Amino acid sequence: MSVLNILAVVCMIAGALVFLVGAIGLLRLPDFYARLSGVTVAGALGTALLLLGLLLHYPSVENTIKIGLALLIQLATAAVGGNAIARAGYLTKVKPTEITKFDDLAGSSAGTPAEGDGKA
Amino acid sequence: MTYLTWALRLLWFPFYAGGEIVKTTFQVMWDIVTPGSSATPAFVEVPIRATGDLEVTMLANLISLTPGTVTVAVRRDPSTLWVHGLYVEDRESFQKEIHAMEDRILAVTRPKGAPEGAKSKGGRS
Amino acid sequence: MVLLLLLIVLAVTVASTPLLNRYLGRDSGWPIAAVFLALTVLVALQAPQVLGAGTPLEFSRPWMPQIGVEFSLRMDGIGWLFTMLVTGIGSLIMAYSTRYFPSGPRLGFYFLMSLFAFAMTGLVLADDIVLLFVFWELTTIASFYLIGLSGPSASRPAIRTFLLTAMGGLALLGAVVLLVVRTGTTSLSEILADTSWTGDTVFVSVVALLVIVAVFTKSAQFPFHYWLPDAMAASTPVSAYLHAAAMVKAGIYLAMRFTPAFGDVLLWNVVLITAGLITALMGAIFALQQTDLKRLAAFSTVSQLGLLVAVIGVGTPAALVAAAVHTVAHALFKSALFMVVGLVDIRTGTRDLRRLGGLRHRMPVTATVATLSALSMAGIPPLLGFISKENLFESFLHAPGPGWFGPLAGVVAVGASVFTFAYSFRFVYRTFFGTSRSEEGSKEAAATEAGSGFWLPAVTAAFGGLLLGLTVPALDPLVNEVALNATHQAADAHLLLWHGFNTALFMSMAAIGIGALVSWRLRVGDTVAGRDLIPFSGVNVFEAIHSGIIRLGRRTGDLTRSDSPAFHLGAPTVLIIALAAVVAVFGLDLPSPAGQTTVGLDWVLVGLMAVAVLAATITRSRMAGLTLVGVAGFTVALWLFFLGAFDVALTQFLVEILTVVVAVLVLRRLPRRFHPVKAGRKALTAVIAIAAGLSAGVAAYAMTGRRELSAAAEYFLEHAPADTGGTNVVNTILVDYRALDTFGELVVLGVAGLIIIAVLRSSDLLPVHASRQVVVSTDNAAYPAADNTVLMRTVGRYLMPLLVVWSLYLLFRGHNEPGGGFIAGLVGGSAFALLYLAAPSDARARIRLAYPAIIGAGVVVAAFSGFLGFVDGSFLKPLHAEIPLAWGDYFHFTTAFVFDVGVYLAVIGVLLTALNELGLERGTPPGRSGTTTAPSKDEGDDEESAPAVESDATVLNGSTSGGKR
Amino acid sequence: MTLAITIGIMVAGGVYLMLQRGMVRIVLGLLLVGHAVNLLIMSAGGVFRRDQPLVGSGTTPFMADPLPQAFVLTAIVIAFSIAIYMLTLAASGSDDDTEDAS
Amino acid sequence: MEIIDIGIGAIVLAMAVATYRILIGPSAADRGAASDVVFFGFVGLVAMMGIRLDTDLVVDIVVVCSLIGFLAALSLARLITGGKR
Amino acid sequence: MNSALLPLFVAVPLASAGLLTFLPGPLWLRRTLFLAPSASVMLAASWLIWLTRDGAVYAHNVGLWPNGIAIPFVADVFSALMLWTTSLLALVCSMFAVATGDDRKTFFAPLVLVLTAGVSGALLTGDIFNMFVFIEVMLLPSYGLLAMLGALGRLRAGRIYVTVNLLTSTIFLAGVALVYAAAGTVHLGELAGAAKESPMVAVGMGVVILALSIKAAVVPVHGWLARTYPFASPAITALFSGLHTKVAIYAIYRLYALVFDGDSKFLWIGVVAFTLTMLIGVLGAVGENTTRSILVFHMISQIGYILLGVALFTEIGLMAGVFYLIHHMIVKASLFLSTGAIEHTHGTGALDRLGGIAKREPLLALVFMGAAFSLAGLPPFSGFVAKLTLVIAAVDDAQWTVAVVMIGVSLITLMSMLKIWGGVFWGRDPQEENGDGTPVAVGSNGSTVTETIARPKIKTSLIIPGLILTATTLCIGLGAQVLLDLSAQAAAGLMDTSGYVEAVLGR
Ligand code: NA
Ligand code: NA
Repeated sequence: MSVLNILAVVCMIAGALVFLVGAIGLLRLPDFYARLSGVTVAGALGTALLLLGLLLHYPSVENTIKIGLALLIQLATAAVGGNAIARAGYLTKVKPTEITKFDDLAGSSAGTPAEGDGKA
Repeated sequence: MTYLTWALRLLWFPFYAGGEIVKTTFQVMWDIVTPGSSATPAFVEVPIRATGDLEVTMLANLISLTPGTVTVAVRRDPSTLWVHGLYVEDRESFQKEIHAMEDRILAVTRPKGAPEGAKSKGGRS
Repeated sequence: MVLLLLLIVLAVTVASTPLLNRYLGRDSGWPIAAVFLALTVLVALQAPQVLGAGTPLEFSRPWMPQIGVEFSLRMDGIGWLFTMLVTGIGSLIMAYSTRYFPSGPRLGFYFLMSLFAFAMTGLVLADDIVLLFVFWELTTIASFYLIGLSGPSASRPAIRTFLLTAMGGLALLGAVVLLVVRTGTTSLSEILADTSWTGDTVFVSVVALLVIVAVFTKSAQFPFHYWLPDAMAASTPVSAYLHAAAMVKAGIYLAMRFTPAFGDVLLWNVVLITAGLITALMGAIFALQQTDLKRLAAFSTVSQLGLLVAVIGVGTPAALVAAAVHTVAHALFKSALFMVVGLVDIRTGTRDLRRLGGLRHRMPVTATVATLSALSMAGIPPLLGFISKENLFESFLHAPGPGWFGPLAGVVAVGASVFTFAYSFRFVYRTFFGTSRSEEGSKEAAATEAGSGFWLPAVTAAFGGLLLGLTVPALDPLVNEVALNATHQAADAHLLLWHGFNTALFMSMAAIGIGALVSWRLRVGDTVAGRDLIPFSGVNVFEAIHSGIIRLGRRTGDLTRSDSPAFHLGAPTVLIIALAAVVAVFGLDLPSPAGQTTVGLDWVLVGLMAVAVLAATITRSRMAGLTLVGVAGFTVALWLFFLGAFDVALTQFLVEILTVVVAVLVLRRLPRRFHPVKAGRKALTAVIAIAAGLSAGVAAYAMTGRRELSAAAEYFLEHAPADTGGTNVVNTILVDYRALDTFGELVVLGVAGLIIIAVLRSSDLLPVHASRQVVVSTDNAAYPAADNTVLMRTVGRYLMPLLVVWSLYLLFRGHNEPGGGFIAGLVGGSAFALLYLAAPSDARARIRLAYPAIIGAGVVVAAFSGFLGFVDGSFLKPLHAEIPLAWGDYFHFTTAFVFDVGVYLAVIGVLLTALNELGLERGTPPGRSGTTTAPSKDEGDDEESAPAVESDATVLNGSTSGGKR
Repeated sequence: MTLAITIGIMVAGGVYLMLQRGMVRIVLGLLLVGHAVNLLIMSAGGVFRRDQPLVGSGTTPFMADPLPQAFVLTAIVIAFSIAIYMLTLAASGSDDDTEDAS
Repeated sequence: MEIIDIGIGAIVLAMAVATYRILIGPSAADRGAASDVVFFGFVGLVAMMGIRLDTDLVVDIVVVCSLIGFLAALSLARLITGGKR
Repeated sequence: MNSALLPLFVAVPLASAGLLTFLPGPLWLRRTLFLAPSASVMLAASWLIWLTRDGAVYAHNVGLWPNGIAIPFVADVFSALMLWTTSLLALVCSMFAVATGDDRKTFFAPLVLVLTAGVSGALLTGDIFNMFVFIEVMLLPSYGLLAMLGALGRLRAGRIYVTVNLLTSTIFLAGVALVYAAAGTVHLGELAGAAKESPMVAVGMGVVILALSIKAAVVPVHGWLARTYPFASPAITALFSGLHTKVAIYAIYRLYALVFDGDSKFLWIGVVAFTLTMLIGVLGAVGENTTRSILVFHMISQIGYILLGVALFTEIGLMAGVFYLIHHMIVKASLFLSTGAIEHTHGTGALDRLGGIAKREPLLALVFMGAAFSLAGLPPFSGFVAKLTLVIAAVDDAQWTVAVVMIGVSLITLMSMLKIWGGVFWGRDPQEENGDGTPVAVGSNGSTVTETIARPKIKTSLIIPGLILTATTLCIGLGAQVLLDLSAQAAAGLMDTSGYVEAVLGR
């Protein structure tokens, strides 16, 4: 087993543990909006470490490009997905926890109607 | 000269973003694994200077990628994000953190770097 | 050849009825009668051979050699007798019909009557038992339609008659089959000559009973007698021919025919005699009760047939002689009587005895005919009926069985004859004597004699009876031959009007005397007329059974009359469980496992699956249900990874995602929660589910993994690269070895797209369900779609090219590494899904490609690559070519790749279909406007009214790439 | 053994869902049963050989049977086709409910 | 049993936890968020299987998965809002 | 013949279907593309019957891969007969659809073509997994055809139809998996006799046959058929009745003969199940009140008859079964088409809302009557020969109960046919029954429609398809020896499968 291989396994196990903690966050965090952070923990750092581990295990130029690409895509899509779900939650009036300090979004102005947005 | 520093900023950005992600991840993880919660959540309106689709998207995504914050809504004109923060001490300090991120992003998306006086433009003065 | 000629002439007659009808209308009866008459003469000319020399005419051709059935005909004495009746009486009736009906076309009548004559002739000539059955059924069919011709009110009687006689036919079929299987031949004469089966008491009894049922139904014997009066709904010529002279005689014929086999079977004797005499007595009494002339004649027929059946049951040569004579006598007097009924009916407009009377002055010929026939029927000398009656009495006295049986039979027969005399008298007296019972000036009162064309046939029949009575010894050869054929014993009968004083004569005298007394003094007819002597009628019994069967049928249908898919899915499931249980109970000899199938890590997947499935079953949220089943799907994909099936795992994963994408398009139209289910049903379904799971699990464990690598697998692993040029063995199986499977699969996929479009065109999507209409807060910045979708659109803009490139990459390399047309197509399709999802409005999301055409093109391309294979000798045989590349390498090209392109196109087409058809609000359907308000409208998604593909696949505006917007 | 248990679990869950009310749950149940049968096909090849059948990679004696994999791939696509059609049926007409009352 | 199996076990446990969250909700949005975790878990597991099964073919698969998985999240978000974009 | 051409039975209709999805062309061209494949399949099948009439078996390894590796396409006289009949029905039903205008509905033509291609594939293939695929190819278009055309309840029926069929296909696939697990092959030639030797193969194949029995609507899994078929459009019901359950029946015959080698151990199960099917089906029929639901229940009953041939598994039983199968496909379709013509024209098939049609439509009445009598087994139609040979086969095998049930059932069959006849063709038209001859119709919602509605005349083009089929049943009945010969040859091929095995494996 080479050093890289050991590093790879370490990376992966670390990633898996981060991931698990993020998932546990789904249970422990107080409200939907907070739980989204648990999702991000798993989806960003957790997944990233796992992909990194994979790259360390199979280091090659081709794999570097591919895994780099995969990581970039993963992060970008996870973020957009998180945003989409957060927004969906807010639109459907998912109650924030009572300890929420304030909500600037409530009653916020939607701005000038943009093209393609119909009559809203 | 500008382009050289831009290239450097560009190369450094992933490390900056990675660092932010790691930092905030550990903050949230700590909160998860320890009993109780130190959360002080709030929805914060954050006026931003980023204008192009790419800039807005990068900023919003970076916010979403760092655990503890998530972009909930976007407005293009005037450019504004509404962000849910898990650890919000007060509105201004939170906006400042976001603007710090925005600076890093504008420094990458604009060869000339982020414009000075970030807070003066869109802040709730 | 005479026999064949007979049938051919009759068939030609049937075929020519449309032509005759067109030119002659009701007068078609004349030429037909002429043909029948000619045939009668032809048959009569055969008498020297058939009756004189005793040599039957025969004809035979193979028909269904596989089961030994032949088209064979045979005319012996019995056959000759009945053929004469069919053609002779037929000739009279056809002539009579020309005046019975008002002028006008009579196609149905003449067609069916000639068809009947054809069938009846075939029946009595058939020497193949199957052929006999065929003609037997044909007569039933002809009768059915002839009754039905009389209009709507006749339809029920026709159906009743048909069903009852068909039942008899089926009994006959049973007998036929038993005999054919037992004797190994279908030849009637061989079967009857074969003694091997007549010794087997059980067998012979069963066959005899079946034949008896056939005889009884056809010849209207108790307890099946009631159909005959019912059938009087038919027109009078039909009744005269079918229900008096010919068809009902089919039963008599059959009984005579089978006498060689059953004549000395006691069961046969007893049942025939008993039922026959009961029928005779009962029919006579009922006849006496009637006020309708035609019903009187019908019951009289029942009664006379009873006598015939009973005497055949006696089974001696003398009895058969009697039967033969009475058959002839009855045919003549009964057809004449029916014709009289028709004459009276047509001339007076009624058949009601209570309104008729005194017609002898105004209709003298008819009266004469009626009197002659009635005298024959009543058994008065010197008519033929007298002679036959004498012979009947004589035969009954010698009936087999215990000593008292014969005399008792004789007494009952005399009793029946007493009533016969009475109703015959009543028939004639009440119609033709006395004075008219109708008011002056009514049609009845003013009726006059019909033209000679109308009454001549009746006169012929009636005088025939007289003539034959006077010259009765002429019948000797006939009746002796019949008796010989029927009993295989010589009868040596000498028919005479005067036999001297003997028992039979006394019986006759007693019958006539008492009959006269009863008629004259007691006016029994009027006394018993209209009374219900039996508390139920055959028709009622029939209808009760009929509706009982229908009720039972309804109940049977109710067993499965459920529109719940669960019900129809449950039945097969339970059946499978039962199969598993049976196998488990009986056990299987299982080989030992061929290897270690369990790896420790597998257990995590088991756990994950258990959690996902359990959660999926208990949740009531539709969204949770969908995602939890999705989790199970992911777990399956992971399993596939664990099992070394990367292509499959990837496919499974992609399909899972796309299923979610499509399902969401649908789920948003439905309530948020599943329909509630009662606890009892939950428990029941849980029990079934657990049993099913147990069966599947045990089967999977016990019945797999117990052999080494299959020969085919070894072949694939060893030869795939050499055979196909590909190293990804799974892919080579898909596009090379088993390309046909894949072709089918791609068609299935493509068709799914087409039917989605077709069904939605025909039915419209659900409006978004009321309880589904999510309350969305609109008063904040998260609401506007255009601004808030900017993130996904921006990311999508960069992802799109990647998806396209990656999809092509996967397409090209599939042959060697995971990938291939299907996976590539899914990735490519995902690009469109992304476009759809990230669009700020439905209008922007619409993809303007003619996706049905893409599907079709996929199929055509795949088929085309298949056709290319014929160059090398087989459909879908991949062709290979090494294409030199600029940099000196070679690109290995194979038509399997073209095939893969076809797959790719179909997949893309289907995904586009799903997104566009399910994902977009369609134009409000006509007739439903205003009832639905899709929330997307409220939310500002502007609606374009022109759908992308409106007409059926004729629009191909594929120039606009979705990626450009 | 593990695969058999998985199959059992999926069939049980699938059958349960399939026998409930409403087209969507029936579809989900049928999907689960379909997946289970796909795993059964994999199992039929003998799951003690788990190397993927790519000639040149892995060691031939441990390569999995490729034929069931091809079967499953075909079956997945067919099931997917029917699934999206069934979902269309669920969304057509008046409701996805399949019964008048539970 | 290899060391990496610990990681695999952890991820599967995480997926199971997320599955539980899908079940209990309470909001549709919670379910959507939790399904995201399941999906990420899948990608992570595929990566780990690459080491476990000793093949780098999983790299391509990971790329495809991250490309496509996005669709599920966006779709579910649409479902949460009842189709509102 | 070059047996490499066998796949064309599948490929040509599919290619034509593909073209029809996007070919703009004029209507006549599209109709040609629609009708020509079935017609040519029928011609080719006739030729195939001619070639195989003496027991020859033609086999081709698709793609020319080695024996046992390739998917074989096999044609013997049995499959050739089935091909001929299915293509005849496809052609005739397509003609009917052209007459009703159904063929102009979205994708109707390509869907029907795919359906027939699937049928041909399932009939020709010598590989059970491939059979699964082609059964799906046959089913998918059917799912659409059922739900896109037809009566009010068609969507609900469509749901039952698709879910039951999917479950059944899944069960089929599970059986295939078990067979492969036990035998290591799905190739019918290699599987010959396997179930007789290996109980594991027998169980797997048993599951397959059970799935096919569900598809064939054998009691007790017949309910779905009665709740779905009546809701399709008449042409589609006719097509389905002729094709779908019959392919399943064909497969049961083929698989039991090949893989079980006619093992007598299990025959009693079939005897019991199929006898019940005859009985329950006919009782269900007689209890119904619309033309099509009566006919559909009959189908179930007749499926019992047909399958008894294989349950007897004697030379004469198989011959009778094959003969019955061919006869039934033709007759049933004819009945559906002739009642369908009424339904299409008068808008209802309810017995109490029709009447007196025989007088107004004598030709149609003749067409219906011939087929109805044939169905009930009356001479001189093919149904008589079918019933006779089957009863002989049952008696020959000493299956007394079966024989008695068969005969009894045929009486109830006649009874229900007469129910239709009396309700629709004879009797009074309820539209004319309102007193003084002012026709009054009852609207679908029960309200009385006041305007006079004259019964329209049924188009001849709607009658001709049924006429063709009724004429065929008459011809088959009169010239029974031809089909009996072919059926006997088919039976011989099923009794002794060595010819088949030799053709697909070269040994
Ligand atoms: Na975040
Ligand atoms: Na009626």
